Amino acid sequence: MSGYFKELISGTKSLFIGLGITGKYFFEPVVTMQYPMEHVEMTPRFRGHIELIPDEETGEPKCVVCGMCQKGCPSKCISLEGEKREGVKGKVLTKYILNFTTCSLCGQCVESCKFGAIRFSKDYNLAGPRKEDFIFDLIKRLKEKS
Amino acid sequence: MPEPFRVILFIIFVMAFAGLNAAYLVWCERKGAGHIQRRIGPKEVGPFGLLQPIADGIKLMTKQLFLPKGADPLLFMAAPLMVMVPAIMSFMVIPFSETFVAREVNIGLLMIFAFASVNVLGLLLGGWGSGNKYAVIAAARCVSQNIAYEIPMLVTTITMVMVTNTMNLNEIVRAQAGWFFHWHIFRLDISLLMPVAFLIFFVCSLAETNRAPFDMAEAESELIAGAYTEYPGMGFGVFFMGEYANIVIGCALSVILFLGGWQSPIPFHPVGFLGVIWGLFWFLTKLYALIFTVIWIRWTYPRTQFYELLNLSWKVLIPISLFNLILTALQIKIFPWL
Amino acid sequence: MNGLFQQDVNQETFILNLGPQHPATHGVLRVKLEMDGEYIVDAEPVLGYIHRMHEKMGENRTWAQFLPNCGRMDYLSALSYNHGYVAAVERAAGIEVPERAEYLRVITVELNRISSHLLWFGAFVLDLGGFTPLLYAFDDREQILDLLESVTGSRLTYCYFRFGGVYNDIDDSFITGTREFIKRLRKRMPMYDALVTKNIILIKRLKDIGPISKDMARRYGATGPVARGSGIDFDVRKHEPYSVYSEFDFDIPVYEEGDSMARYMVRMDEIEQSMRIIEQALDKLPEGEIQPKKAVKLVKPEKGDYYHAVEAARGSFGVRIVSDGTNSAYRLKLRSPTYSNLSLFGEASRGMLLPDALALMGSLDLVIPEIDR
Amino acid sequence: MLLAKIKEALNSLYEDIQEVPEAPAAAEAEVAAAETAPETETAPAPEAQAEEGEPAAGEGEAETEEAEEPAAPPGLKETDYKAKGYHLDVDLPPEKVVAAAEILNRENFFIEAITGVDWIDDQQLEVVYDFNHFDELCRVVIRSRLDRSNPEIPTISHIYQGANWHERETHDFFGITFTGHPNLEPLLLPEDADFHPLLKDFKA
Repeated sequence: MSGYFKELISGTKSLFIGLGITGKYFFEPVVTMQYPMEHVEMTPRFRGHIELIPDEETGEPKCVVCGMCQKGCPSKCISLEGEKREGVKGKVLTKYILNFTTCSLCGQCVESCKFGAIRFSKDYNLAGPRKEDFIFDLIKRLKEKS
Repeated sequence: MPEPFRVILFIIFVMAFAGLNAAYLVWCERKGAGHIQRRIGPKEVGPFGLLQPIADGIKLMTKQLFLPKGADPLLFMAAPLMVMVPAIMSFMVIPFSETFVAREVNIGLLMIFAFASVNVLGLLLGGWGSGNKYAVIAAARCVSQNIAYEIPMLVTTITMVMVTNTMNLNEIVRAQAGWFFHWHIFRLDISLLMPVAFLIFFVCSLAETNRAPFDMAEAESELIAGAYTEYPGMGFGVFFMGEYANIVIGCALSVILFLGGWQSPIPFHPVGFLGVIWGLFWFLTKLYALIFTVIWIRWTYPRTQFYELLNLSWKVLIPISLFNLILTALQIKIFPWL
Repeated sequence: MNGLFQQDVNQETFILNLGPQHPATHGVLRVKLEMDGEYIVDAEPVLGYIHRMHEKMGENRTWAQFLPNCGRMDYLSALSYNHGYVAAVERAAGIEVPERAEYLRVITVELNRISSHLLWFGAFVLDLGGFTPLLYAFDDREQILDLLESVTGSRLTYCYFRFGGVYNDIDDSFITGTREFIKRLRKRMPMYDALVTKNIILIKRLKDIGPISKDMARRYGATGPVARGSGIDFDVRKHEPYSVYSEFDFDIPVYEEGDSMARYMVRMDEIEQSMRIIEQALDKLPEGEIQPKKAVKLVKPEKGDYYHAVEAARGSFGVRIVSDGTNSAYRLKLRSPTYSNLSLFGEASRGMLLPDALALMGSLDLVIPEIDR
Repeated sequence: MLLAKIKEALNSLYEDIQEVPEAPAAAEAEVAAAETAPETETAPAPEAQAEEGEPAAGEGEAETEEAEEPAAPPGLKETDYKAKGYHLDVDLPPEKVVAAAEILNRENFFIEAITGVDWIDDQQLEVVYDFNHFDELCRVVIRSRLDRSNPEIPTISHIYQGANWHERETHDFFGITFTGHPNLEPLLLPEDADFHPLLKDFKA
């Protein structure tokens, strides 16, 4: 019988304590961020989709079309082409397509690149209604950026 | 004003009140929940998201009303009304202010309880008529829960009737005139357990209206949406409005029986039109404070388990309310001058 | 009228499909329940709705290419899975890991474990009908995700560990941030305690609900908090210390009751223990390299089979590698803890009421992609 | 301590069936002989050529095993835990797996996993059982080779209920039939799946 009353009183007390906690938080400022109006700064190491790094002087991509990124990619989402041009040492990149629909952002491509030609971008507002929106032409993107 | 005219006016008022109430209680609930959880809640539609309920209403109304395969058409369609209509009917006897009441019925209390029982029937039929297993489970839960909770609620009410000698709601309020310590909840001279009785009544009205933590009938993490699982668009909307109307009724009864109804905390009551506004102000203040508590409770506790709920009713609430009844009777008999 | 009511009148039970879309299954798990009223006569989990055959992928990819897959099984404690796989390959190929890298692994894995337990806590209370603790827990969890993002570059499906080390080194802001976070969480834990753990409704819902006996846990191979809640003192971190866990002083919370409350308490206590490990690791953090001096370029383990288990947030995660000496696995078996933990649900839930069974299911801490793999 | 005990218990299992493991060995030798025989007679057909390597490989393995531990019964090996991750490697004929599981159950081992490996070059499937102990660190691996054309092995799900799902999974992926299993239906694969994706000759 005493256990009954003990439980009754301690139970009721626990309920009021609970109310006290939520009541306190009711008057405290909100902690959420109003996302579309406010933007989050991505950390320097944020791994977005990859992008090409331009050569500082020419603005052309640094890529030498060695194909290591293509080989290292687990989901085969990189396809690139290059051609020999006169007066230029090595190959010149003509096409760099990233199929972002299958990319898992693992970073194997960036790690396998010995020439420092690709990096992670900081883009994250990437929602889109069509699948084709996520086949990125990275050369076009590079030109648009510069 | 001629009587029929007055009643019609009141019906319009009550329906508007019930509808707007439901809409804006949803807003309050969402805002309240938001701030308790340290977020903002609705904010896009209108200033402070104030037009959100209207947007929600439009959305619900434009949704297709369809009948699930295997549902009983009549029961399925009638059920939302059976929740909504009794709730609105109950408003007819609630004294919002001394003279601001549709009908001063002598057995107002009885009437509200009679209508409150219909509400359960609505949920039961809705659950059964949907032909959904989750809904049937919810309906069965709802009925046994309501039966269990009607007993302590009625016993407490009987205590109050015994104290006031009337079932007329306005009379009950008048009996609490004067300072705030004349409200029944503070009348320890009538019964030492008066605050406990209020707590019991409040808990029971939570259970009666299927509000958290007693929302076993809806139990979204167990039964999807309980009895409402199959309801589309406004079918669900009407259920929802009925539920909120019931919360208002439950809280209004608590206010009337224990918190002095439209009485102000100080013995001051202007006459005439100002008196009506004065009474209305105090009634609504108390009412919404109580409704806020209901919302606050919902966003604090986990849901109770079904048998624990029945345990609570049979092992705690009913014995205490019976004890309170006897205690009150003794106190009235032994100290009649109080 | 319909199938439900037209059944044979003599039939006392009915079949209830819990899922694949049900709020309490936290993913696409379906539980076929045979019900007598609200009592469960028999329960049969139906799996495989998001089965992706990671094991076959492991055979078709190189060792390194499988790394991103690890984060996509148990997305809530992805780093433990990273760790399990990487450690197994390191054992097979005999790769030495620099000490600093091991410390970084421990710190990040334990942070990940806390975040996983916090999310479980919120989701579990949500299962029981309390909504608010979920958002409080998320508030804290966000801090962990921010910390981990600053190191690993991603918030959920980490791919941070490499054979022989880790991908990035940490900086001072991470260290101070982690210390601040631990201070903050220590202050928050009493709040959770008062709001949820001591709440009479929660106690009533969890005490003596869904008991799992020691023997039952053994027969089903349950590990992690489920086993520890049944009085089994088993934690891979202590039992067969891998990485640098043997250097830290921490306790394994064990509760004898075996009910849902015990499993709840184990996880809540583990948060504190993980914080202790992180603090010690930050104090002892050695200087040095985070990858072996001779960078691991091509992994080709010797022929044979190898096993390595780690303690993930949900139990013992084991990787069995069968190598044929090439640069991809001949066979890669991933032993996921929840798979075994869930398999006892059928027996444990027999005769229970539906809401109690859901409390039991929540206390098992299911992550469906990990079960289905 | 536990390791020695369980090793002795499992060893006794071998002594019981001393003759049995020899029989398949003899059979294998016969098969090997039969396969090598036509080779010498006629020019090797392309098929035979493909299979040529396997018996040799099998023999080679057997030889190294014997060379390492000539005293130990065939198939029971204590392994280097640091390098392998387990302590005891037990190779058993399929019909002895249940007895081994019973021994392990008596010693309070728990089951970690059951899986298969497709040794397509040997035309064999291997079932691998992982056992572990809660109190003492002792991982036991039991493995059993089955004929690839008719892979059957008795179930242990009546001893370890947890094995039920693991066996179903193995059945899903490899098509290994666990005789006596109460409910050998696809678990992770779709209900109507009639393919076994982890077989090496499976093409999606």
